[in-house]
Amino acid sequence: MSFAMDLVYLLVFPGFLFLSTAGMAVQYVDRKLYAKVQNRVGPPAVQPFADFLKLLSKESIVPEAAERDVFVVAPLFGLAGVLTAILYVPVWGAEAAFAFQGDLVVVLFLLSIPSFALFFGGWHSRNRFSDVGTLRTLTQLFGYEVPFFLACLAPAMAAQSWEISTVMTTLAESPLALVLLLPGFFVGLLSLQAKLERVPFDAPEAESEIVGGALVEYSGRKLALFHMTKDIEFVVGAGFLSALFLGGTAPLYGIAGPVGGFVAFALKVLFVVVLLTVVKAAFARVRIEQSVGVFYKWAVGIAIVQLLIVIAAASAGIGGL
Amino acid sequence: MDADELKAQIEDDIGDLITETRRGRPRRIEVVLEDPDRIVEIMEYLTGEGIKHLSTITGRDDGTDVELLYHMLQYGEEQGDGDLGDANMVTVRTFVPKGTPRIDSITDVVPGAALYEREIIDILGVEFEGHPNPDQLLLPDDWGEDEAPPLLKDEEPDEAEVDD
Amino acid sequence: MSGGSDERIPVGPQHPSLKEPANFMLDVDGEEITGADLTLSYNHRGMEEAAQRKDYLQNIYLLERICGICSHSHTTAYVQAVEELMDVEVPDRAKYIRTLIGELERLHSHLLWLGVGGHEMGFDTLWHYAWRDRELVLDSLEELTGNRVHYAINTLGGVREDVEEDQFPMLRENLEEVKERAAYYAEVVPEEETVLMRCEDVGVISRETASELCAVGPTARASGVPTDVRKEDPYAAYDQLDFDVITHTDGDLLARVIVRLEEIVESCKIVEQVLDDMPEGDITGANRPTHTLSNMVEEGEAISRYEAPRGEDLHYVKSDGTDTPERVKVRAPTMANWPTVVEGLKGSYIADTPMIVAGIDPCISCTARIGVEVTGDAAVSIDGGDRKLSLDDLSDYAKDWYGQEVN
Amino acid sequence: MSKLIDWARKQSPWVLHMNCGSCNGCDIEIVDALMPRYDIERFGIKQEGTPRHADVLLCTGPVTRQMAPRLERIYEQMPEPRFVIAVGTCACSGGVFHDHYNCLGGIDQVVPVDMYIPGCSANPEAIIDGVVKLLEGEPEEAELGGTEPPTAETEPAVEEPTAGGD
Repeated sequence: MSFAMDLVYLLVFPGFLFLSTAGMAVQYVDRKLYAKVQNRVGPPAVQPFADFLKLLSKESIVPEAAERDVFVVAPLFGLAGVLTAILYVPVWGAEAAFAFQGDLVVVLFLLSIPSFALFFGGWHSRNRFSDVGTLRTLTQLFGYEVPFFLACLAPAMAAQSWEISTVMTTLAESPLALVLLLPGFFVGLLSLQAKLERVPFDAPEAESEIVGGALVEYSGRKLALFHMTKDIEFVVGAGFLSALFLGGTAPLYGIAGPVGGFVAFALKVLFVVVLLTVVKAAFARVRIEQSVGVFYKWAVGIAIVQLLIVIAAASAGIGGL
Repeated sequence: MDADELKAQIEDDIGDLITETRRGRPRRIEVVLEDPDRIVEIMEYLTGEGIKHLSTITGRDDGTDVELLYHMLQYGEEQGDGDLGDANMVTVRTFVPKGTPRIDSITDVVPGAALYEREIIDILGVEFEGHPNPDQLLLPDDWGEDEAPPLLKDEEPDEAEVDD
Repeated sequence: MSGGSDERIPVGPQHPSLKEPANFMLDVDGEEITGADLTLSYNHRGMEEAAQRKDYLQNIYLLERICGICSHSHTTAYVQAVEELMDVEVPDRAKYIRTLIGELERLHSHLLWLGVGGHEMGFDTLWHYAWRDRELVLDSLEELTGNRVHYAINTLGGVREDVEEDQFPMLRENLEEVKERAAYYAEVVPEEETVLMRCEDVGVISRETASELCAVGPTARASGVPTDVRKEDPYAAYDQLDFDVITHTDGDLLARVIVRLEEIVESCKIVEQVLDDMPEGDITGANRPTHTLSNMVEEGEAISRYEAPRGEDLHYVKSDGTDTPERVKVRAPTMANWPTVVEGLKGSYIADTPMIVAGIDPCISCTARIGVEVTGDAAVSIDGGDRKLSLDDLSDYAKDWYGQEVN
Repeated sequence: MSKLIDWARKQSPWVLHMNCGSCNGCDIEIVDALMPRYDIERFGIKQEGTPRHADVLLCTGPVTRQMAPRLERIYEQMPEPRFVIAVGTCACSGGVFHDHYNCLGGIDQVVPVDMYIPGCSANPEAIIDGVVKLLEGEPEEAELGGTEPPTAETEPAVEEPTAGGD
């Protein structure tokens, strides 16, 4: 019986089916809001689905110079990583689909797999543009990974647990703790924006500079998979941050059960998406060494300060820690 | 310093170098340089007088030799900021025999001339002595050596149909 | 120009950030660019050679197609040169109409550049905003001349279409909107943090270098060289208008942004003055049927200068008395500004190359139009797989290079 | 199923713009179509940087000799099904540059063209009309001269996209 439930978790609810539709919805919200900020009309709601379907029907070319097997496997590799990550994030109730002590670190690792998939795919497509794109992806990865881990360490320390579900429930009880964790949330947002390679940190696929970055040689089905991975990564990343820093499904799952929990989760993910889209519209692209500079100078500093705040709060016993 | 004073000053300073000076429209002075090899000399004189801005070099093949026109401008800042009223244009005209189309490059006196000279190299085949990097600027890569430099007249435009 | 470095990197021509094909060769020593060179043959259509086969009237149509952004500049400069050889008196009203269209063209060109500059920096919102306001200027131009791009308003001896009084309210309204938007940009853009990161003291050109390399237009004015043909050698109606020449001193990319923004406001003032005191009178001085105008050109030569949006645009026309010119030489402003790009690239980051190139607002269609006579069909050679990197491919190269340096 | 695929292809045509020696009048009008006033993204049209991602190749300019080989290479890199649209009179027939030595005179001298959009700088409405008509499946009208010029009564294609609107 529980095997069937696990299969449902994996394939239907928080898994593939739900995530792909959520990914397309998030892409629609992102592009529509971005267009509205630039007072354009923006794409119809059906657009992400049409793009995905069209790409599936296109001829997908494997350049003969490219390493055939890695080139083909890379997109699947990325998608798999992201899909499993959602299972540890509580989507409806207090408990995630699978929860164990230390699943926070597992999700952090799973969330960086798509960047590696992009790297392998781009590096093996033997194209000059994608070579540079992939190396920049890695350069930026080293930039934002350290502050991201530090920022996620703070709530874990505050709740003295490595399990996302318990971190979420304990922090949800004391709003003061969530306020204390705001700097960490800011660093988390910054790192998510860089992980998804969106403006102002989209040097790796700067359209006007290196054409398409790592995805230059991809087309057809494989390109569709990459785009879907990125959309799903956006949903999972936003869910993960809201679970740690905004109390995830906290307030409503008690009152209205699983449906309420899911509504709270969806609202918070939407809030994170809107926040990141406004950031995307408001800034220019910074150079690759500047973006790494921003992370090492600013983000790491704020994350360390955040850790100090948590330690001070814990020792002083305020904020229910 | 209006155009007449400038014309008078040029005549008595470098009278030996030039054959005649003409005054067309207001602020236009034309100077004909008789010996092309002294182009650098006249350029040094002109830049000394504050006529530093080279607008462009016009090349034309008039059958026997290639006529080069250096359009120089008296720059505004010599007359102080804002007062730009009388920037005079001095055009230096000189002729280079088509047999040996060779003239000194003025890039060390007027660095801005580099691209204009390369343009003339491409289209008229004139060789500029001492040009820092005279490679092809405007012609397509596959422009064969055998194809004549562009605007030279001796090459009759054969099949390119000339419309009415 | 090529420095002593070991590496020569070709960049372009199929480069997305430059809407037009230009090819740069960068000499790279690690992160620093030590030398740069360019070839422009990709956009070379053989204008001048063709101009010698068409009569004076047809040439107006041809020279207008040199560049899609500053088409009015080229036709006005060309027509003014030919009018010098025709001893025809251009009536005041025609001069005012030419000035009006010229300044509207400067407005839409500067707004276009502001947008493209934003796009280069990845600041797409600025791109959309600037181009949305530019539509207002294009509406005004379409109202006056019937076309958004090539206006075809000039003819030998005057203009082809008159403007009516009842068009002015719409023009003034659009102008008010553009002026207000320009003031908003002038206040916001130079303060925005990421814009500063990408523009402040990047591609700096000192005043001496600018005047030494004969730079023109906003590029020269941003480095402190007060050159503006409208003041130095007034043509059309500029001697009866008052406006000031905007200069700046830093000579970096930010200065070029600020100079162009203030010039937008200045152009709005000029257009208002033109609308206020537009004189009455007919619109062409040559009272002869248009097709006979080409034969009125006497033998001789003439040079005319015009302040195009990107700088001084020079036309030289030599006529031999027949109805077709013997030589037409066009030197577009971008050709004069290429050396400053090369100078600006030296010693700057590789990743800044697209911005520095966009800094002079290059119009590649203007620069590459030299005439060539083909006698045989040369073999078409496709350039092979040499190391053609895109502009920002190089910063990765720099990373490896630094790697070796450190350990 | 194929009806759904057709709908998807019509709904999201990704466009690559290539300048083959044009005076950049048409190029700017193409970019104008992206801007707030016309905003072709509402038809699902997105501008792409690489030929691999693109379905429709928008070419402008009379193909100078130097650009011809590159145009061919870019065309070959595009995955099937691909379309080529010649934007502006120069791209259709070489326009004012037709007799120039260095211009091959029109995109169809180098690659097969599916839709011609005339106009000396074709304005954004004509470009949108051309792209949408091509995707509505009327390529058979695309002999030289293309569809009839966008006269006043053929109002620019703003009608609701086929499947449920936004």
